[in-house]
Amino acid sequence: MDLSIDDKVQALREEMRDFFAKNLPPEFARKTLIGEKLTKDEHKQWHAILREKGWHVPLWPKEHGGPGWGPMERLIWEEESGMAGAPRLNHVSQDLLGPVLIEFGTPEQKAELLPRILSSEDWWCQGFSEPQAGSDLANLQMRAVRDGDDYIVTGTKLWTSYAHVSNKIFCLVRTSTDGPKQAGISFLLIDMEQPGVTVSPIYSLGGMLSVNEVQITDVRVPVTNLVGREGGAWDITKFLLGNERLMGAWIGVNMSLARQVRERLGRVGADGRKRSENSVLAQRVAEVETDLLALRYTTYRVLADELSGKAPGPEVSVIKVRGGEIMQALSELLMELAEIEGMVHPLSMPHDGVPVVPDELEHMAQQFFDKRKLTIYGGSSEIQRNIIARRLLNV
Amino acid sequence: MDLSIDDKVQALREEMRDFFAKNLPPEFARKTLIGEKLTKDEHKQWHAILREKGWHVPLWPKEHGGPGWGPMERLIWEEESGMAGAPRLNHVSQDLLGPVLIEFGTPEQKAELLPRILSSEDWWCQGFSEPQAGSDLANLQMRAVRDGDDYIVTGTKLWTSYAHVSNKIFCLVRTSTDGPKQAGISFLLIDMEQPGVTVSPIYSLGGMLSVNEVQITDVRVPVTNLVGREGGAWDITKFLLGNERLMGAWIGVNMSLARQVRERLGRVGADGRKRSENSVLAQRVAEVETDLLALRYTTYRVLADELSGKAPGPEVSVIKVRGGEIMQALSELLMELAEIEGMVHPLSMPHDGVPVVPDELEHMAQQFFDKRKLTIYGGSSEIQRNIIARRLLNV
Amino acid sequence: MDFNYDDNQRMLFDMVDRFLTDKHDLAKRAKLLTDPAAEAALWREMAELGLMGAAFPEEVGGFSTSPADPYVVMERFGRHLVTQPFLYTAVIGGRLLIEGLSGADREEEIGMVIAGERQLALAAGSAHMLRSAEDTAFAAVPDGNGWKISGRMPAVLNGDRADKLIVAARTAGASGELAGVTLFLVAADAAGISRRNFRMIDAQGAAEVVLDGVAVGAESVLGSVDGGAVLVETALDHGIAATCGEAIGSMEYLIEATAEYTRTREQYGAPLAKFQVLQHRMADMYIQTQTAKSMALVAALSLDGDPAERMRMVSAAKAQVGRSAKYVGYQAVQLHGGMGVSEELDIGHHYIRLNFINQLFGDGAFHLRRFGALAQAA
Amino acid sequence: MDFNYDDNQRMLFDMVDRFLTDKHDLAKRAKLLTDPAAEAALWREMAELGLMGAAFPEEVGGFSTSPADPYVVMERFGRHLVTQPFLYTAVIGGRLLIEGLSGADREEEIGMVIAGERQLALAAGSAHMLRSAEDTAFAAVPDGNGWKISGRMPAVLNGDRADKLIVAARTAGASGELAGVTLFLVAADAAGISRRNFRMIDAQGAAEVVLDGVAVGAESVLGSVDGGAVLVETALDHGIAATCGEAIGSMEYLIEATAEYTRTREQYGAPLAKFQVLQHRMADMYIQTQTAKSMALVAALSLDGDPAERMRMVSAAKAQVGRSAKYVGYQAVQLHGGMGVSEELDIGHHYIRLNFINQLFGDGAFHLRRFGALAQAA
Repeated sequence: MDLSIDDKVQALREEMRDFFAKNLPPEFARKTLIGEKLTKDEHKQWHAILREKGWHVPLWPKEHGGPGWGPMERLIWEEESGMAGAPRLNHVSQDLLGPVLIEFGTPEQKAELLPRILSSEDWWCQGFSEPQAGSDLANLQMRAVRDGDDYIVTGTKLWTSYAHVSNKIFCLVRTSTDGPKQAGISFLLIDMEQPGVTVSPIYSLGGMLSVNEVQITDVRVPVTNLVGREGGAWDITKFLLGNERLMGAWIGVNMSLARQVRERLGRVGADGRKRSENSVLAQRVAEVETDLLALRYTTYRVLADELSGKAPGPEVSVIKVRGGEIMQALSELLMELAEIEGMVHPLSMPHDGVPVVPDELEHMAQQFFDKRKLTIYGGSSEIQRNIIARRLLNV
Repeated sequence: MDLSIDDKVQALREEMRDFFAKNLPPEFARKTLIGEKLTKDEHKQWHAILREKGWHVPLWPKEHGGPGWGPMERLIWEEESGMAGAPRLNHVSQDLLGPVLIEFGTPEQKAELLPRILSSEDWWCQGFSEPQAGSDLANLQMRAVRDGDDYIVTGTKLWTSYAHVSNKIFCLVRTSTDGPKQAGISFLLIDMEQPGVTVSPIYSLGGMLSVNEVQITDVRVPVTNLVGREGGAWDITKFLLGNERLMGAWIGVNMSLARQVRERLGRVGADGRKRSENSVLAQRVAEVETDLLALRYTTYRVLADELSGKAPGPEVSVIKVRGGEIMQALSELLMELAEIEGMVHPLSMPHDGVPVVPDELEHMAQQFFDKRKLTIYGGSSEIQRNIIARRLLNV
Repeated sequence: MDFNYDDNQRMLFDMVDRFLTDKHDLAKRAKLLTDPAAEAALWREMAELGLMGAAFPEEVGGFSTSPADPYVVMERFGRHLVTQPFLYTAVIGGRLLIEGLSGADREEEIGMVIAGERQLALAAGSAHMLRSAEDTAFAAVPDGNGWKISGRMPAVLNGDRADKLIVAARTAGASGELAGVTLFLVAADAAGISRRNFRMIDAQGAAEVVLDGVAVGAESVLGSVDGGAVLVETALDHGIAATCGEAIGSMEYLIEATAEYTRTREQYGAPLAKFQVLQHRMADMYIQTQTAKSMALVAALSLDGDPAERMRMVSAAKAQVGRSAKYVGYQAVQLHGGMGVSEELDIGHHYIRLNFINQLFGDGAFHLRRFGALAQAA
Repeated sequence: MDFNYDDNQRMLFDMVDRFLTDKHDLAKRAKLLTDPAAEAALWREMAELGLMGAAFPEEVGGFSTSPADPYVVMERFGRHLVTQPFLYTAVIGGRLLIEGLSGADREEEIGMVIAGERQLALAAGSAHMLRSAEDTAFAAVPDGNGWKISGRMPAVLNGDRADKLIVAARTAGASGELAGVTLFLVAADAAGISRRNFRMIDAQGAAEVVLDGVAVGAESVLGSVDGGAVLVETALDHGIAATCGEAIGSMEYLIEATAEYTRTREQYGAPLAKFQVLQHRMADMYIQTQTAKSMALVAALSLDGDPAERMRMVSAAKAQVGRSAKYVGYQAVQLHGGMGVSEELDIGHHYIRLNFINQLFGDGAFHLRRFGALAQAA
């Protein structure tokens, strides 16, 4: 047993810290840390800065323009970029679709689409969930009917993040209703900038626009837009989800929130006393901090096991469940520590001079309520517990 | 809406307080409050004192020797006797079997058996659970096969409280295997002082003897010992359980524990400071106290509804679940407040002069661990939640 | 002992419920939030209905016969997700008028509230959630026969709509002391007052309120000079009991809505209601709600009794209700899945309001501390 | 980074596991509790196996190569529900000998422990659960070249079997101060010491220890005069890390046993394991255990690092493990139903020990306070 981190990895960590300190525009970090959204333009600026360094597609191998990092380096990146408040870039394109195309794409797809992600020209969103298929993808309804060299696609995707800023969407579609339900599902790339594709925003609690409904009606999609074979979406989906298995811990973001919580605990509260002297509050903070430490080391432990060749167990579900719960607890503490100033509605605030409440507090409540989704989406906490139990019980 | 208590009931409460103050031997109260068991002789002494007052069978109507109390008076009795530390007398005979015999017994059964309970000559125990039938009574195995004017009874009862101090047992037995499983179950009275009946103690956590296994092998029981009709146990059981529906709150005992907790919180702890200055601990205590207040008023609310003729809802399950949880929390607090002195094993303590730890602390840990059963027996917390959900969902 | 609404309360309940069923739903609520005129109209309608009178006993012109009557109103407000400031204007503001004024002044001021022609807001405290007045951000100094008040509060609840502010200002002693706080009834548009309006996360209105040497006369004092903090304590306890009612109404609605949703929504080939984990979650929502409800009713019924007992019961209720509200809201959202976190459904709005209520008037930790201190002293 | 046992630890693990599988079960454990001779014999066997050496590095005669080695031993002890005082004698006592002695003394004393011929007990603190030495109940006054020690502790863990006591006595300063506590290594049968033996609720032995002017020489001081409390702090951290291992072993066993029980026990016509509520309960037991285990391993691996970091990690682990242990134990009993609360099954005994561990060496509140203070200072 050994807690030390490889020298090379440690050096990379230092390099990242140094890079963020020198190159991350403070305004971008500020916005990211308090939960304000960056504009698409700002995202593109940051993309360009990262591209210069070669860190714009952190999950990609070198031959396709990525840094060629292993799992440990990626985890360090997750920690450091989260801690620094680096905006999470066009995540669906870079972390989800990119690796899928590299693994399953045709030479033509790779040649055409990867550069467009690298250049930030394409912004992809992911069309998985549907009104009648939330956690249970087997119930998928979006149809893709073969017609010559095209599919004709009709259906509705729900809870689609980033659809309002994306120009393309990859969808799970039903290409067959025969045989086992999963076998009829295919993975299809669809251009959103065409008639028949409608995006309607869904506002989440606190008025944040982060998800959408995407309606697709009689849209022709060339068969060449199929990734993998027809009916082969299941394996691709597993691969795609596997790629962010350890990301459910939200380690870096959680560490940055915890730092803010600890810092605010040290300040003077409404009753004129240092908040850290309130031992009930101090205990709650310490409890979440220790939870986060445990989560962080669980992530390292799973990763170390993985690197040493052990088959992954249900620990990934542990990480997903705890990562969401801890982020909810931290954002609640931040909101509570801000007392009444943390409870304002950011969309209603006057901006006519001196702000009513300090900038960094304006989004506290919105952030807290927005994070409510963490234990619901991407496989709810209930689903994760089913998975764990199935492994424990072999039922 | 009205919080006030009827003058007559309030007067009875005062009378009870006064009676306990004057007549309850302090040694009995001390033992009861710290969880030490009274001897059978001591129980009989207390029975005699209560009999003189006419309060020895609090649930019975006047014509059978009881005080003829209504539900509100009984609840007050529960509170006051619990608060005073009055030993709970031969509960199974008086509160469970007595009312059953009064409602369902033959004239002969009443004439023979009720006086023997009133005189404390008979101590009954209740044979419901079996090794393969815990929460699920339909799976009952104890057979009673008709042979002339007798049944021949064979089977095993488990978790039988008081069996080691009882001379009689009433059992649910299977008299038929035809038809629906519940229909073949009968309610039978069995003398334990005969060959074929074996009682084996089961020690619960912390070394307390409170339950037993009762094996019955080829024991002849006269058919006249049947209560109600053959196969009619289901209704009797429902009646019997209904009689203590509100007792699952353990209101009086919980109030007495809460008083002890609050009192100990005011003392000086191992670190030389008043424990109440430890705000984390103080908050835990206040939280259980408010939980208990809410439980108490929920009990009153259910009772008031009942008295006004409303059909009982799943609130009774709420009371059972919370009553057990609160008693566990209170006994844990008592144990923790006693620090290391609360963690000794009472059966191992030397009694050769000055006690190693103060008397009232010796049983703290044993009491805490013994109370672990509260959320398991008499319909586990899981069963209670099933019941609540069924009512909410009509599933 | 009786926990059923009496005849008056039953009538009040039916009246409010009928009105809200008729005039209020999620879509209308959303419209109100962007339309001050519609909000004002609805308020007048409610006043015409006689609603405000539920917060005032007959001797001051209302029709309340029990201190629990506002609980009944707010319980329905909670169920229907109403954002109208009955709480701030009639319950808390009204209580301060009842206790702080007398004679013709009282009659007039209360009359305005009952007529729906006056909105009130309590500007007490500093950055906390309207917990007490001891650390108020305002200070008043004598000025001739009157006073001059200065100070700033970042968020005065209902400060945006208030015609009059009840300002708690320190007139003696040090911050944190109960004595030395005086209440002033001040016109919201008085010279020297500036306000900037916004909404809290629960959609209810608020304003930053700045007083810069606002001159008020001696007649504007509510209650006695230096004796205002105790009045605030009483008024907030009335507010808390009513808000507990609101939370109970909201929680009972969430349980029904969640039961209904899980009965109809299918996943993996079965209605969600068939999954035992979700069944038990709903059972726990019910357990939490029922026990909190008992405590909330007791708090409402203790309002006109012994003050120490009132405070003890109100704090016990607030802590319980807050904890239960957070749990029930969280699970209602969780069981609704994606729909629960969308603004399109009312579920999420209830969740937000319940979390807001948990913080409002002091959170669980604050009230358990108050309860514990009273218990330890007893 | 590597969280797998290294080769040495793997051998140690196998050795302990084989021995215990062979020599220990619930029935044998019950017998040991009433048979001191059998207990002593088992202890000697364990020493002959070389077990004690796991707590001592090579340079003092042991074979430990990592500070986490005692964790490995205790993890197996936890799984097999062993009550033998490896923790008090070898881990805590041993650490105090390592740090508090030098030269031939150290060699001899440690040699006795490794040989299984010495049992140790730490008599520090007062009524708390061996949390620290600052408020020790003993005081020592200079007496010629030596000291005279007096005081009483109601329960010294392993005090019943100890041949030597390590007594923490105040020699300067006031109760609660870190400085001014001195450690003395005293023969348990020295004149002026009286003991009364009993067992704690977890079945492990203890004794009331009374010292009445016990005279000891200057050579009996461990470490420096007035500098003992810091040594105790270090030794207890080693003890905590090892105990966290014990808890993890116990919890992992409970999860396996509960899974097995629910797979076989039928109720309402189906194995308990088919009920989703129980499935999720087990999933939560697993979540709690896995996260606590990560923290426990980190604590064990931090023992020989920077003291502030060691304390931070040990406190984080203790708080986590205690909370998880209570949850896992509670649910294991609950899912075993009546059998869970019977002394006949090992489940309940694990539950008792896990609750004891939660209190031992300071409970979660104590360690979160220590963790928080270090975090706030950093």
